[in-house]
Amino acid sequence: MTLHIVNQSPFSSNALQDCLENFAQGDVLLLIEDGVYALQGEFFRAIPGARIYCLEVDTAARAQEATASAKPNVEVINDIRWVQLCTQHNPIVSWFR
Amino acid sequence: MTLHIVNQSPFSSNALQDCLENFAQGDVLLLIEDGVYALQGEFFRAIPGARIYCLEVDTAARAQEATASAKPNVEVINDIRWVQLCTQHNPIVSWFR
Amino acid sequence: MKFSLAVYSAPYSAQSASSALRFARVLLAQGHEIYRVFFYCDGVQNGNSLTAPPQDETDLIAQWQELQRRYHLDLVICIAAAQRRGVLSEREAKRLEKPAANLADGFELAGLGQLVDAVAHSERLVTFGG
Amino acid sequence: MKFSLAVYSAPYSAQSASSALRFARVLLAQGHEIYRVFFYCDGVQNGNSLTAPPQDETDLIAQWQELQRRYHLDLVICIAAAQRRGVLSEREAKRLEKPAANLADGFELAGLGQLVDAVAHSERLVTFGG
Amino acid sequence: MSHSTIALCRTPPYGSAIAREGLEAVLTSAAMEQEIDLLFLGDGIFQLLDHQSPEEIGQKSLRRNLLALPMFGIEQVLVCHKSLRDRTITLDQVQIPGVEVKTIREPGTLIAAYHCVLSF
Amino acid sequence: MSHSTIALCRTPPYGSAIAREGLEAVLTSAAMEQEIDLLFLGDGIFQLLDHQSPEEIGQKSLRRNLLALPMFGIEQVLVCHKSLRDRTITLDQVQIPGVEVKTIREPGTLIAAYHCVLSF
Repeated sequence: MTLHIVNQSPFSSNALQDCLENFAQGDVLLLIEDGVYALQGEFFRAIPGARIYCLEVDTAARAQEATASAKPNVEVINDIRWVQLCTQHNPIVSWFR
Repeated sequence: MTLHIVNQSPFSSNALQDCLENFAQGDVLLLIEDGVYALQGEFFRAIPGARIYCLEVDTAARAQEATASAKPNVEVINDIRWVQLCTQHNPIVSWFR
Repeated sequence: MKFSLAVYSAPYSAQSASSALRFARVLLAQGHEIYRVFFYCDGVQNGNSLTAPPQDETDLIAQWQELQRRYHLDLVICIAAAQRRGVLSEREAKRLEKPAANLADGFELAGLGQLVDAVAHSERLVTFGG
Repeated sequence: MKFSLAVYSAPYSAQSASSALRFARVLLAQGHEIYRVFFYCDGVQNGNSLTAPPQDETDLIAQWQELQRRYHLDLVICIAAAQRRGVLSEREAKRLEKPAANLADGFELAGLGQLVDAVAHSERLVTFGG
Repeated sequence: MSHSTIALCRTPPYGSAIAREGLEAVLTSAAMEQEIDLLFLGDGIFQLLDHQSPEEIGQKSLRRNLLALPMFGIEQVLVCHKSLRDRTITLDQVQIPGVEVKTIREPGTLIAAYHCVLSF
Repeated sequence: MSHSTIALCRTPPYGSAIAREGLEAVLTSAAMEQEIDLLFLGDGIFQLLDHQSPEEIGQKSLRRNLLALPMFGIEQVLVCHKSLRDRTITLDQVQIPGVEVKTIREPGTLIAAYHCVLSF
């Protein structure tokens, strides 16, 4: 099961959309950096039931904590969980453009 | 009348879409660099009648000459015309992200 | 007509750095004036003298220098952006106690005020980024 | 677990360069091994010793160096990407007849083969770009 | 309006340096007493949100630069109405003390009236 | 497939250096006799088009690097079906002599089967 990491805003870049088009059953999505702005929209309808994480420090930096906690299917994780996700999943695909 | 210059592919970046949302009557659009990939899609319906140019060297680099000549509302121009467009229009807005 | 250019992209990494150079050449060939080229953001790497592209690739830094000599262009690199990205003059290297300098001849470091001044004194500003 | 990182972004210009450093720190603190950090594309600027951020901003180069000393990290900068972007060792500067060198201590220049080798010898590869 | 300038702030904070470097250019312009207007649009809207806490990612709050605008004589910023709406952000989420936030519904017409446009 | 590698080529040629540097990494891998598969998707599709003429923008044709693939032992490339369709590009526009171009309809399932993914 793939861990997909997206670090671009879905309002500026097609990285998230490209990622979602390459999502397989059981894959996991992690939003980091400007990727957390995906919380401001409805981008996850294409992957119902998928586990979606966002990085705590990037969420806090961008004032997205309230938006994150309002999304029941999104879990805010710390850096240690980030590392754990990387050990628990393979391959790891970064969508950075 | 504004000259808008877009240098990003509309399939990867929202630059062209942002530009078109900021297009006023009489404005002109110039596609350069990866912006010429807009020729591969239907992106100009939002600005019917607008003058659209694409830069010859960038069009040739990207094998988009045939696509360009098939679009009746798009004119392929050389670098001298590029400079002329910049003298004939103001302000000049670059959409590069 | 009097133009200024703002260049935000590093050479090689993005095509827009080379588009800026091409545009500048055509401007000058058409008899227009370039008041200033202001290098900002990653554009400051256009003045990095240690750039060494393979011989069969374009050397943008050398081409800016050639254009500068021929037309006495004012090629200004933002000093704050350059410090953050490791482009230093001899003087800055000394002041910041760095072991070397890498600002290419023909370019000079100056503050953001030079961009503001270029805006005020030019009839056209064209920005190259991405 | 044995990780390698691929870093494609310049420090300061993109956050991903600093995310890579943070990720590396947490990896090591959690007892994992870093086989190699490979700096490619604009990521080669992470080894530019002339970078001089203001004192109240993070000095990523210094922090990579500190991590390197503490954990004996293998920090490899792609030599071809570095030449095109003006990051040179003493030896490369001499060979290319450039007036100075700016490769930071703790980093070494090597070929793309080191990325291929990292892929072959690591259980995980994480890429930082953008 | 023959030498009027507007800066388009289109990029989100922190992911790249351009939002910060754009604001620095704007503040420099204001410090030199050149009139400059600011239009936040696209992801630039995110620069305005309150409660940004970028300390843990090793950056300084960009909103602090915005709070300095009145000290530089900038007492009004323009915000694109559609960009707010697309991001489900309300006008009260993008207020800056001492600064009037004015929404713009036809940004293209507005931009066309300036002599010079900076883009960040 | 425990150490199998795939490179995702997602970026268009010329606008940035990453497409070129990605292909260089792939060719290096092949030269070192490490098995590597290539999947062109998104704007990476544009790398494959014939008749690219980048001389006037001071660059070398990226397609030339692709023509070298068979010499490095790469005799098959994968192309995302949806990416082609979205760009109204047909399969016959993305052929490489000596290389089989195979379209992929479920790229996610394909990617998940690899041990390592490079992204360019």
